[in-house]
Amino acid sequence: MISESENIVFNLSEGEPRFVAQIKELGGEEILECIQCGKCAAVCPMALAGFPIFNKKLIQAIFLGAREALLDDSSIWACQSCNRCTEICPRDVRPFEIILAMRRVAVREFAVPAMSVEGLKSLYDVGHAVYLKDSGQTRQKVGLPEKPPSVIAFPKALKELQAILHQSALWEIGIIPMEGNEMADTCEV
Amino acid sequence: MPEKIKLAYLLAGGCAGCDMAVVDLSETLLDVLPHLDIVFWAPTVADVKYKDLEAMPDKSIDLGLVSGMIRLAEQEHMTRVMRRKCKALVALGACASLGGIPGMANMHTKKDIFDTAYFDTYSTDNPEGITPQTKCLVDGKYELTLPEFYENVRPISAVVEVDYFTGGCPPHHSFVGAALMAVLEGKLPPPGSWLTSGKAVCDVCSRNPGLKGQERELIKEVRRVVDGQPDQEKCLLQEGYICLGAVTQGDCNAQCPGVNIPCRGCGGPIPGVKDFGLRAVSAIAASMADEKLVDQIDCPAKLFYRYSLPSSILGGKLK
Amino acid sequence: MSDWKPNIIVFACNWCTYQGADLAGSLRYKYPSSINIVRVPCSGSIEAEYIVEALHKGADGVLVGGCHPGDCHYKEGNHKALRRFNLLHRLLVDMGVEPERVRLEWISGSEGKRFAQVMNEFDATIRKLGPSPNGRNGNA
Amino acid sequence: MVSKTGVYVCHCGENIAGSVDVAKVVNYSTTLPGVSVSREYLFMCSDPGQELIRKDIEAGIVDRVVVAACTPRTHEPIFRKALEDAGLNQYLFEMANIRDQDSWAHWGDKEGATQKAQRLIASAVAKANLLQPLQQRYVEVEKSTLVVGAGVSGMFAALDLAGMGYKVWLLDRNPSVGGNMAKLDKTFPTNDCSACILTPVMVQVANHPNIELLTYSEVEAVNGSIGNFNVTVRKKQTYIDWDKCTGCGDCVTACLGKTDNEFNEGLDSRKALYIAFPQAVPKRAVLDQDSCINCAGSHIGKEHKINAKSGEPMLAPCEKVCKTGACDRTLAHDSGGESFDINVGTIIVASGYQAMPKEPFKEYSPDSPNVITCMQLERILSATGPTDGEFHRPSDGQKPKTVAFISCVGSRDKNHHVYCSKVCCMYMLKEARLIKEKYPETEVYIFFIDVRTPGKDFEEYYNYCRELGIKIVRGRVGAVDQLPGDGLRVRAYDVDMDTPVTLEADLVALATAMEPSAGLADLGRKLGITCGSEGFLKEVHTKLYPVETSVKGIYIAGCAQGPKDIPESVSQSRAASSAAAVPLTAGRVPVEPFSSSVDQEKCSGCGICVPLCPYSAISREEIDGKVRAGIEIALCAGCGVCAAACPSLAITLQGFTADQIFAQIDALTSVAGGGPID
Amino acid sequence: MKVGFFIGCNTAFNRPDLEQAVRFSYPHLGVEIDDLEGQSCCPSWGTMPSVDLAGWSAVSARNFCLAEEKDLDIVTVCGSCYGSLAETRHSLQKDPDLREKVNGILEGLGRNYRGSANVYQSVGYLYKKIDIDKVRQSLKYSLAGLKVALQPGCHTLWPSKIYVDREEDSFHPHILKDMCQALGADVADYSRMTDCCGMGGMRSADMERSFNLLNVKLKSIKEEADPDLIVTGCSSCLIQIDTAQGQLYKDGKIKFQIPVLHYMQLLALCLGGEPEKVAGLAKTSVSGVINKIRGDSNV
Repeated sequence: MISESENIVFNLSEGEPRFVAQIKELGGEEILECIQCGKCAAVCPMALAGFPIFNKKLIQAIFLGAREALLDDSSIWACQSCNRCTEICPRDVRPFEIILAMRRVAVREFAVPAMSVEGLKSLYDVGHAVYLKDSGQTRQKVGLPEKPPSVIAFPKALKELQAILHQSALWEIGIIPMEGNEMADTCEV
Repeated sequence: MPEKIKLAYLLAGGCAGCDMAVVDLSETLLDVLPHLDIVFWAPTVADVKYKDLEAMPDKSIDLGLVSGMIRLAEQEHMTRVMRRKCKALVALGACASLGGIPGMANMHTKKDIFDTAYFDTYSTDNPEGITPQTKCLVDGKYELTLPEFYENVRPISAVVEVDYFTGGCPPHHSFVGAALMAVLEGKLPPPGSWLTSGKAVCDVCSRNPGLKGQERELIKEVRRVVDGQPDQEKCLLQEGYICLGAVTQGDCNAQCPGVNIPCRGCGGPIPGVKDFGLRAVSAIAASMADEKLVDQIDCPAKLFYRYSLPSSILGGKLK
Repeated sequence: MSDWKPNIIVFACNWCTYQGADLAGSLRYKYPSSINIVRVPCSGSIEAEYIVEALHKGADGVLVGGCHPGDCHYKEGNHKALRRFNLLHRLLVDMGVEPERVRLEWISGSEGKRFAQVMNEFDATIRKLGPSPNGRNGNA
Repeated sequence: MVSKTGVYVCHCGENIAGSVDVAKVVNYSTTLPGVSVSREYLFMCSDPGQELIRKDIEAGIVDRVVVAACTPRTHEPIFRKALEDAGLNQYLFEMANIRDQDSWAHWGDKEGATQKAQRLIASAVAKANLLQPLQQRYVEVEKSTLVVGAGVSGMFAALDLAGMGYKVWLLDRNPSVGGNMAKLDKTFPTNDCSACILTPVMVQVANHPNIELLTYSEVEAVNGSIGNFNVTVRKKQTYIDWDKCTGCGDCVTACLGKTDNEFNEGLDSRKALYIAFPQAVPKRAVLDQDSCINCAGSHIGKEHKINAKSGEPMLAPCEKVCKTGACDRTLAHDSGGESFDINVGTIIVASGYQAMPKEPFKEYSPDSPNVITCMQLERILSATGPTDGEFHRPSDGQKPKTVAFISCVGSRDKNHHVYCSKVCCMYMLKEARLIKEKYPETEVYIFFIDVRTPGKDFEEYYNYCRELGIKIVRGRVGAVDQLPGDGLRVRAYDVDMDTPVTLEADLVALATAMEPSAGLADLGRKLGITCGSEGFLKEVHTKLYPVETSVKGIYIAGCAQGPKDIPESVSQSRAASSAAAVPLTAGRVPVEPFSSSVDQEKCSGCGICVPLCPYSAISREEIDGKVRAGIEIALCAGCGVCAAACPSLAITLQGFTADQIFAQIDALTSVAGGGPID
Repeated sequence: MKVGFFIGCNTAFNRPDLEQAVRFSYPHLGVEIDDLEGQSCCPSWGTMPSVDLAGWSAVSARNFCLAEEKDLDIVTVCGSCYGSLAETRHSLQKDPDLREKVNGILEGLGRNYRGSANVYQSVGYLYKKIDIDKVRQSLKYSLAGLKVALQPGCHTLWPSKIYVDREEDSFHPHILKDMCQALGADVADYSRMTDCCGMGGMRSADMERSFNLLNVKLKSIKEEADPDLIVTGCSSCLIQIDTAQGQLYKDGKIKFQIPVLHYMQLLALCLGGEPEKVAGLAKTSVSGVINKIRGDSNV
């Protein structure tokens, strides 16, 4: 099914029948409009860089219910979100949204690369997905204050952000430790 | 001419304008009076008490006229008594037939009305918050009663079976006379009918473009009388003054349009029409030259139901 | 109230909306069975009385369906319908009728899918509003 | 009089019975007021089904008929005929649509569908109880037809009808007949030369005594109905007297104004004064005012300037060379052309299609001159085209070494047209084949989504193309990049190889969608027929009435109805001509008696109805000194706008009276969850 | 004119010289900068967008609220921030249920998303809101004699319908081109201008594949345009092209390194900004280019 997987033959009868419905619920509403024309794949950076799964193939694999195989592969996290597929899709499938939906499935299954968990954790802890510890020096070097005027410099704002995250699906899923969320302790990644 | 017929007249919840219209018959009254034996006319003209009417045998009166609408329990009671005593009962005028101007109160709840009347107006001084009650004890021993104030205004047909309807606010005296003559001469249509010509105001209106050999056109703008002086010659509706003459019975001889006032519908709907206001909508909206114009008609409910809100299909504002 | 089903009357012009309803059926688009169609030649033939009578007799919602502006089989009947509808709608709102209960839609004979969509939407709206207060289920 | 209404419930096989409890519905029907009998049958429209109705009528059990089945739009006539046959007025009939609007729409909700069927039947019965007999009317049919569009479809339709002896007006907005087919080089699957097979047909229509050509003309307005359509035609201004013009072309040669040549899809230019194309019929010159430069200061409708030296009038070059006097710029020409009315009994719309331009497809670098549409390529390949049939690419006139075709450009595309344009696969193969046969060294690639070749001899054609070495890649092209120089890089994803692919091409041809020709919706509006969601004209029924429209007497043919190839267009045009000939041959056609009438006793003469009638059927009448409305039945189309507006309830629309509708409302609201409510 | 400056993680912590470039050049062109104190991550694609739509939109909406409360629009130099913010804005506009849900979340914070603030990318904002002649006239130095190749960045282009400052033809963008020409640069076309640089999720997931993807693009730039400088419209592209070239060079995959700057940095330089502040953190050698700009007193 997926070139890097061990199973060469995909048994169609093992497909997960509710998979398409789940993807639709998680934001991939237009998936059934896809006719597998391949236009998105022609310009997809993931396809061009040689990742085994990318928009067109992901959609077909979802059609066939290849849930496990998809969860075993981390290509979707290499998507650049460039949205060129969404721009050119003749069926308005918005393939990038399908990738996001698949990521949301993966997050719920904890099938997430460490890098991405770190990003989430960093978002929760400091309010920025990307944060470099020694950035203060860099900033001073170009004549800027140590901290940018963001959540970094305003602890109250960080609390606000965390309050939002507490009300998001991130809390229920518990993929990262969050203040007051017991679930996360038992689900250490 | 038949021999004398017995006549009773009840003013229910109206303003006595209809009574005046009968009195205004003037000379015609002279023709009619000799044939009438007025046994009851309360509370306005004759010194007869309600109990006197109650005491009369059922169906002993040939003709009963009721003007005004039903708002109080007393009015309902007396209307029912009239029905029992009279062989034929006529709803006289817009209030009795359709609910009339007082019927516009159906846009408001009883509570709203009491609040306005007994609390909210500047001139009201009511620190104890007294409102009319059906019973009250004076000095702790005298029990007084007042008729109940109903939630809604109703035409008399809502409480009794009415044999004949007439419109008008008030009915034009000549028309009242003609109606009485018709009764006297026994030239009556089947019960339930309107004792009217059945034709619209336009039929008798000198402004009707058709009478001048002109075609009616779609209405191109909406105007209000306060905005200017209508051209005496031209059809008011055509000029954009929302005249309800086309939808209203014209036993008035088109008096209002004759003095530059658009018809407001007191004559009542053409017989057979289910609902005056809706017919007005069906007819007039379609005649607008474009769909935006209808938005310029102010408060359609109060315009189209000025005289007939209680007898509309919905009966009044849904509360 | 869970077993309550709305009763909705749709006055559909013969040339567009009625055809659209036929098409929705033949393409097997689903919509609730609360929708009852009365066929009329043209939306311009729909009297204000029809709509209010339906509400009065117990319909929980009334929809008028005509051809798209410019597409009327009788040239401009739908414009007449629109004028009548606009004024009636204002009148009904003044009279306390919930504005969502009465709706006008242009649905062409080729819009089977849209017919079903509009009906689904309208049914959902009416369900949200609950039984009509001025009809058979109410107190008037 | 109490009516005796019979209710006949159809199973429609499983179509109704699968979702509606028919037995329950039949039982319920007998409880309705006025119903004398209720029966069910497997197929009520079949002869035995109709026989049930006829027998009941003949036995006197029934004097009103309600059939609960499918839609009256297709089946009402069948049942009316049954009533008529049994001696009952055919308008004492009403249908309850419990299939299209019930069982099909509520499949799986048997309880809901059954209850709804009961409501719909109650509604139909309530109306039926109040029905009155009506008399059918007939109109005489004008024995002529207007064919709109003179492409291959329109021409064949015209020839057929003319051959039957009917007068045909053949109208086209272009100066010449021929349509899109005249632009094609060869035609699949036989590779006939398009001009070779089309030109004789063009000549035939021009010479046929029963056909009158109305080229360079447009339909301005259509009034009336089947049998008597009154069509206002506007002949656009040609500025050349066509009675005098011989089509010699001298003026064209002399003309100095230039603009894009639409016949060559903008690949080259034509003169302001032009003849549409060399084989044009009629071969007449047209002056396109927009690109005329008014040589020698010679403006249309103005006297010539006088040469100060010679004292002679200064003629424009076109006037100088015209030997017949057809070109006279001093005449006052009405720029709007000339309008006139024609009367016809039937109309055929064969207004064709247009190929989408390349501009909307930005991802394919339409700014490059070497990215062209397949229609443009058709002109490049054609011997009458801008390159005289030499295979040159537009940017530099070099012969392309590598050509890439891209399929489904604008088709199967929700941003443009969701439908499949049906002919692109074949025309791409054809163009590829023409290139490959003539220039075998050229590399030709076709990028497809799916190859669709469902036609007679089409698959063989496809196989042959593959044998020629045309390379077929399954995968929609995602981008065309412009390379330095005039080259192009085509980027696709080869679905079968499971890999992205690129191709450096000299020429890229886009198989752009066939779309409704410009102004089709407007034309439809004038005719009163609707366009489907895809923008093409809509037939009454895809399978049974494929050439009929919702307006009786107007038929459609060819690509006005949807994408088609030439064989299919011609077949359909000949079907349309046959359908259009039926009323002409019958000489008279029945029309529904659903018109409005005025009760002048009730009329108050307010005149509200008069301006509302779109057909001017209502007029003022004077009766005993009073004004009253009167309706001219022949003009009334039965829309009911007047009846709905009449303040005095004096106007009634037969067949849809207010009493009948109120009865329906009553029935629909008093039957709730399956039974009458208390 | 005043605008909220959305800095973004990469700019704040990795390339603050770019932040300085904005802080220097915007006021020079009459645009006052508001810091939107307390702004957070946009949030970037790999975080909340990959978890759920409502949470993503709520974080994003909070950032918009900071601007709305001051009646400002937002400007960002980062393509990812621009894309993430614009996408949620689009969703919140067209989906009232989502908006209700998001406002439900924000209610507890005493905030309410109204939808009045727009988001612009830094170059697009100047293009749409500032007269291009004003830019020309404000220059202290020009790029005359410099040949540049452009990297507008995917997120400034697609999906075009969600952006207020979108290109007319997103496959052949011209905003960055026009803006560079306004600085006097000679803009050289190359066929892979709209190709992805390989930054973002791909670089995190597999750096080698990410760099190889960039390599294809770099070769197209070198062979077809051979510019003195690459100009980006996006901070992520800036970081990727700036840092990856060193690695690719070290690995022997390329034989050249082309200086890279974000457009805002170039603009700041042309307006007289101090090179150490506004372009002091470049990995590729930009000193030659800067000397050329500042050396010629050709304005």
